[in-house]
Amino acid sequence: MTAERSNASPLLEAAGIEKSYGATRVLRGVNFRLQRGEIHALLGGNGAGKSTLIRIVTGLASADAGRIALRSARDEGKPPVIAVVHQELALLPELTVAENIGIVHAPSAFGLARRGRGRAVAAEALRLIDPAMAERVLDLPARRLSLHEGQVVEIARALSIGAEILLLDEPTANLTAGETEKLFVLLRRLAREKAIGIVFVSHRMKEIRALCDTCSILRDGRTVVDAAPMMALSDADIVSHMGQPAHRAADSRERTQGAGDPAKTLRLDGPDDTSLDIRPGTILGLAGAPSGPSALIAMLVGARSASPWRLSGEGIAAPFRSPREAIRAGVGFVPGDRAGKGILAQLPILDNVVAARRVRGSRGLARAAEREECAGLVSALQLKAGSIWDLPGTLSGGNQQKLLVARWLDLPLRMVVLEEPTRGVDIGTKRDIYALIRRMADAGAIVVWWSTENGELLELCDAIFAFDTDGTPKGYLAGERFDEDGLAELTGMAA
Amino acid sequence: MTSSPSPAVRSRAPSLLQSYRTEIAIAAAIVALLLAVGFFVPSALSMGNMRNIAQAAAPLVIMALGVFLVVVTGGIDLSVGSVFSLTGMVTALAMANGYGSVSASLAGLCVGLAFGAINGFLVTVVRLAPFVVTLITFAVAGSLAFIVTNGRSMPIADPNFWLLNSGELVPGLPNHLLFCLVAMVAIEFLLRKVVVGRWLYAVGTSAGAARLIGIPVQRVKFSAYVASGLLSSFAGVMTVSYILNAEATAGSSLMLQAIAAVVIGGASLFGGTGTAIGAVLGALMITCIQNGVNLIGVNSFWQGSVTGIAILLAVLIDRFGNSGRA
Amino acid sequence: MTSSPSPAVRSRAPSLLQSYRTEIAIAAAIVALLLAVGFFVPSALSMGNMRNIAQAAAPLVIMALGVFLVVVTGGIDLSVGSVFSLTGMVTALAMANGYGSVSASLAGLCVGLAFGAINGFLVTVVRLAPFVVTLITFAVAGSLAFIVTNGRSMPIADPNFWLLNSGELVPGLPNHLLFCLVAMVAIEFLLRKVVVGRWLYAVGTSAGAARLIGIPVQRVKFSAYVASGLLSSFAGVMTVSYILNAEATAGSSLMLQAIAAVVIGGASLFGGTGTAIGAVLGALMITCIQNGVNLIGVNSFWQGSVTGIAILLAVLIDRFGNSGRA
Amino acid sequence: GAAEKKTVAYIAPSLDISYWQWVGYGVKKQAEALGMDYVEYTSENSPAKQMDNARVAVTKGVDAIVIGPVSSTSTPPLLNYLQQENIPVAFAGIGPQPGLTNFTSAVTANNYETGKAQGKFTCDLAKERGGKEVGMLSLPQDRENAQKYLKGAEEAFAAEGCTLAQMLETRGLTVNEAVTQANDMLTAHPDIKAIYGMYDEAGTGAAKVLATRGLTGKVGVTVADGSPTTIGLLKQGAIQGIFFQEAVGQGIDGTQQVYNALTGAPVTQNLALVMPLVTADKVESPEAQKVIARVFPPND
Ligand SMILES: Nc1ncnc2c1ncn2[C@@H]1O[C@H](COP(=O)(O)OP(=O)(O)OP(=O)(O)O)[C@@H](O)[C@H]1O
Ligand SMILES: Nc1ncnc2c1ncn2[C@@H]1O[C@H](COP(=O)(O)OP(=O)(O)OP(=O)(O)O)[C@@H](O)[C@H]1O
Ligand SMILES: [Mg+2]
Ligand SMILES: [Mg+2]
Repeated sequence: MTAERSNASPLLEAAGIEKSYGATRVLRGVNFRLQRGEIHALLGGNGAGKSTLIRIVTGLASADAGRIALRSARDEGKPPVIAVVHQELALLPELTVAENIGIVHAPSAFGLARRGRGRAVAAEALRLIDPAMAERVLDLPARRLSLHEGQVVEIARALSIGAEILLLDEPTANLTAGETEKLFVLLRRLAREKAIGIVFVSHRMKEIRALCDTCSILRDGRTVVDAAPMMALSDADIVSHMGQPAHRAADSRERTQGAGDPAKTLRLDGPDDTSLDIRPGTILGLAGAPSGPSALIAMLVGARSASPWRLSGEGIAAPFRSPREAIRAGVGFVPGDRAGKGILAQLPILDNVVAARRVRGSRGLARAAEREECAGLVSALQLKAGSIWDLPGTLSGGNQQKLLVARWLDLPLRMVVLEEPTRGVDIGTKRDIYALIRRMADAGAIVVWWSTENGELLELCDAIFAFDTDGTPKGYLAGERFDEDGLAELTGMAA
Repeated sequence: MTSSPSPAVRSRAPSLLQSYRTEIAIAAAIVALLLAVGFFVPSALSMGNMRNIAQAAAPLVIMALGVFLVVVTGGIDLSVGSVFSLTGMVTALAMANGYGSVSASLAGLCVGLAFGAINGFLVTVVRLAPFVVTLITFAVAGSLAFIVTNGRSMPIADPNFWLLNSGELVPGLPNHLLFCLVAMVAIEFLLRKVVVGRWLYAVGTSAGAARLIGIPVQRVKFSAYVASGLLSSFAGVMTVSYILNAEATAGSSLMLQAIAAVVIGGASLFGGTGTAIGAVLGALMITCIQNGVNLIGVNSFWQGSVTGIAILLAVLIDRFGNSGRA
Repeated sequence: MTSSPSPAVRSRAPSLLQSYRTEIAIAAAIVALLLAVGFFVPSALSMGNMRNIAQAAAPLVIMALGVFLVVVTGGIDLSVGSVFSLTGMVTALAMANGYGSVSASLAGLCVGLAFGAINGFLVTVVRLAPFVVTLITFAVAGSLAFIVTNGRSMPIADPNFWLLNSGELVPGLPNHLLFCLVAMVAIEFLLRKVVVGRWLYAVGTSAGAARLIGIPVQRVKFSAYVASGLLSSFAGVMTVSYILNAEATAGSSLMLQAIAAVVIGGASLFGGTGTAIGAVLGALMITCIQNGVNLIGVNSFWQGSVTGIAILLAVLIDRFGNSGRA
Repeated sequence: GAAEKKTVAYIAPSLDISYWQWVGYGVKKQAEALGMDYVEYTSENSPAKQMDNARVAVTKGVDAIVIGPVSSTSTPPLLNYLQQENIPVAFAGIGPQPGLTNFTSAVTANNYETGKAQGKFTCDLAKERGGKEVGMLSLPQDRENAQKYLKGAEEAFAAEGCTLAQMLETRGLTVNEAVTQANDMLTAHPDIKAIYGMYDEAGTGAAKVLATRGLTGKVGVTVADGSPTTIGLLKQGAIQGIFFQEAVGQGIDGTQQVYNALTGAPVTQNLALVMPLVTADKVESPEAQKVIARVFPPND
């Protein structure tokens, strides 16, 4: 089977691709081949050049050198239809979800926008991944979607085109485990039945193993592994090809109920008489589909004042009316929607990183010392950038994520709220971020950490609070009761 | 895509009332304004005055529609007033040189076509900021309006030319009203039901995302500028056909009014929102305020203040009568 | 922390040449323009003409700085020209009523403070669109400028008032130049080195993200409008001190010029970009073009065209001389 | 030396109004006749811009200035500066601030007297048409000439027993605006029997509206200034009388005065030109044609 595929002419063949942005050489000779019917993992550390390669294949960026050949297997002589899910969402905020999907099916510029049909196509495509969501969001403007819903819509749109090549740049980063599983079933079927070629980018080793047949690895803009069968590579091999430190077992850490000052304990009251006390130093995981955790988080960080949740404790009198009040009270926040709510795109890395420190410290002047401060923070996270004066838009997705985490590092905080802080972060750095999260907790902060990867929560948290897919709180697991199946059952999704 | 037969999609199209909330609020504000003026000057509500308003509003309505098409893409067109003036001059000059009214009008429309294309070219190909580009063409077209006749105003001799504005292709409906209605309906239809129309919104709401999903962003923008140029030219021809006289300064107050109409009509200058009907209502509101101020006989020094306050009240009605957008 | 040594991220500030590429391109365009004019009219390069340019540019520079502060936050201020006129009228009226020049000037500045605060309030608290809000205050302030003196222009009798504009607090440097320099340096410093300045950019680049990192978005916006009002008032006081006469129409052409200066200076009307120096250079460029056109003696009908082409050339120099932004 | 060509600069308050263009034409023609060069500047209704223009003119080395000032009160610092630079100045259209003497000449129209005469004539038209309500389409009332016209007209109306039903001003001075204004005015005051147009476009707009409403001749129209368009309307009977203001003539006379000052010939400091009334029956007369030649440039 494998032999047969490699003999056929590939759907997509890129050879010797080079690309520079100014003085930065991003791709230095990348080779890549995609066969029909295969699911091909494209791997590499943050900033290795994966997204750049995808942009070049789809014609959004032009290569400085190299050759790209596209051959359709269905219709000789015509280029194959390509569908892409880009790493950052490409939704049209003021258009409805139905239109966002329907618009790519537009017949021609002056054809009628057949909304009825667009809507039907959209509904059908969404149902493949999340039938419940389909009904709810179809007529909402895309700006009202959560990041998670937006991601589902993007994937649905890509699938609905009926393309021969699917390029998926970290499509699962915003999905729950359940949705990921559904997507995988779908992708496998597409590859098998329709002989579609799929390129899959992810930093989650488990997913890659579960889905992909073939694997190519980029490292600093070069192909270091070219279309090797997945079987042939161990996890350790992959990590070392990516140029990342070998996987270290997490330092064993006793799960505590928080080591900090008990007088600073915070109390959380929620719907259905839910209530919990959180001691300083606790890492509290929030598990489950986003709707439940997001309402709680919005209250914690002062983004929304109307909420079924209430926070109380020493020094916290009333609900925060704004994020500013929350930050003043010592609550830090890494939002999940990094492009929309996290990054200040037109300000240099420097301002992005020290922004919270300026507010916390009531700084009046942008001092020169901030530069060293910023440089220190970004190197602690292995952030790959030329200079702290670069704009965040020039960073790769994972590096943008690191920038948001850097904002809150080493600040004396009472609580830090993290929405998927490792989203899109490469395998090596993920462990660094875990260590940093622990460091924050050890310094006496309460860490509230929402993640759709139950595995990482189980590994690091002192306690986990689970929500089901409807967003209702389902229960609290203290350290001793941790187990994957229990959590999966509570959240209503496979781990 | 899948084998399972798809169950019928429940079509929950929003009711007109929901889709056009802002527009309804503005319309209500206009009616309130008319009634308030009518309270002081009963003739404000006469048929004759409605005709006055329609006649005065027509060119602004047409121009606002053009500006709206550009604003929806996230651009701006400051050149419309100058293009309006230059078109009038060119049309009148052509007639003075013996051309018939049809070819003269076409020559006038070429002004809009040319300036629209220049605007579009500089914005999409040379990639200059729309504000700067259309400021430049505003200055150039405005200056050409003086140059073509050396500053003289041009009377129009063709005795039938007024028919373009005031004749009745549809009996009972003067042409200027007909043109406004047709332009409004056509553009609203284009924007809602035709693919390019949706593309205009797509480009304005996020040019980056639009590009990623394969919309020809630059071509869409270019078309918007051309349409805006053509519509202001059309307004120019329509106006000289009414006035039968072309002046180089004819459009000088119209640029700000047209943009204001679009913004009052609910569009954001950041692009991606608004409706053609809103722009039309915005233009109507501006005209009605001016009409009301004149009828009541507000001292001219106070007119600016009264107009300002009236616009403020209107947008407050929209803002608070319209909790959905709050 | 990890075994692989991470490549250091540079923290050295970029050189001035890099940070101010656009500004340098505009400055180059201005110099080119001056030399071109000087080629035809040698006196264009005389000290006397430099003084003319400085005197003519001063109010526009101050206003452009104010407008820039608003534009950086993603807003717009159309009211500056009217505030400028009204300030002059109020100041002159106060003096005519026997107030000293200091208290009269302060009364003038209160106009800017009040209108800036109204703009800021309507934008940040009532949440109306900046374009609509400042269009309203543009109309209201413009109308008040007529109302306060019933349309009469006001001569100023105080024989020493001119010192505010043309005296020399720093010997050898006329005050209008001093004020421009101080305002430019202070605002550029504010924007680069003061946290509030960085917040102005942050609010303009993404109000949502700015809010989440604890930036008081609405207060920052409010301050920008107040600053803009104050600066246009200051320009108004400075101008009447030069002309010793206040006119209700004095600022009517300044609004578009101030916004144009900001945009030519490299700022985007979508907010988040640009520099104070750029805005100042934009204002200088506009003034130099007008000066050049007058010196060469371009026929007044052609002035718009020549000005437009000159601006186009200038932005093209910026656009193509500056490949980094391409 | 004496052979060196002199330059005269014309500073207009704004050049988008034909009146000020025609003054410029007069300056230019007379400059040519006198062997002088001509340059023109516009002040965009801003006294600061006007001052800048004066300074640019000095930089450029002009020898004399003819100016239509933005306002009378804007003139003192300007005159001080030009006196210091020793440059003769003539005013056209609008005079300097009363009380000043440091200028060469002021060639103006007597707006107050014209207002009075036009007011009386307009009122007579109304009475002939069986009413006593008159309407007025005015220049912006922040202009001094507009205020003087209005004062004269109001006195005439009072004396002749007419009432000014409404006065409306336009900012842009375009026919289009005047049409809207005239429409609104007639809607609010249908009993108006005569309209006082303070400038050409006002009269043109009023005539247009009356034609549309079938009221041509039934409502009288008078206009000040005079232009080819209004003369045409006068001949058609759409306008009943024009009070000509000699725009070109003011330019010619102003230029002559500064030339006299440069050459040491005698000058007249105050030249207040009358604005003669011309009616349809007299428009072809030689006297009228002579006046018209000093109003606007020939159509060449
Ligand atoms: N417009 C740009 N200007 C300058 N540098 C850029 C630009 N776009 C990308 N880069 C650089 O190119 C490199 C590769 O980026 P790319 O987004 O392809 O990485 P990636 O492999 O997708 O990483 P990630 O896993 O974090 O998404 C990064 O170092 C990035 O900083
Ligand atoms: N703005 C809207 N949002 C959501 N639904 C809409 C909207 N406009 C129309 N619809 C609904 O979409 C359905 C079809 O609309 P439309 O007539 O525009 O499509 P169509 O061109 O007929 O497509 P087709 O013929 O392929 O079904 C209708 O049921 C209509 O109510
Ligand atoms: Mg990437
Ligand atoms: Mg249909």
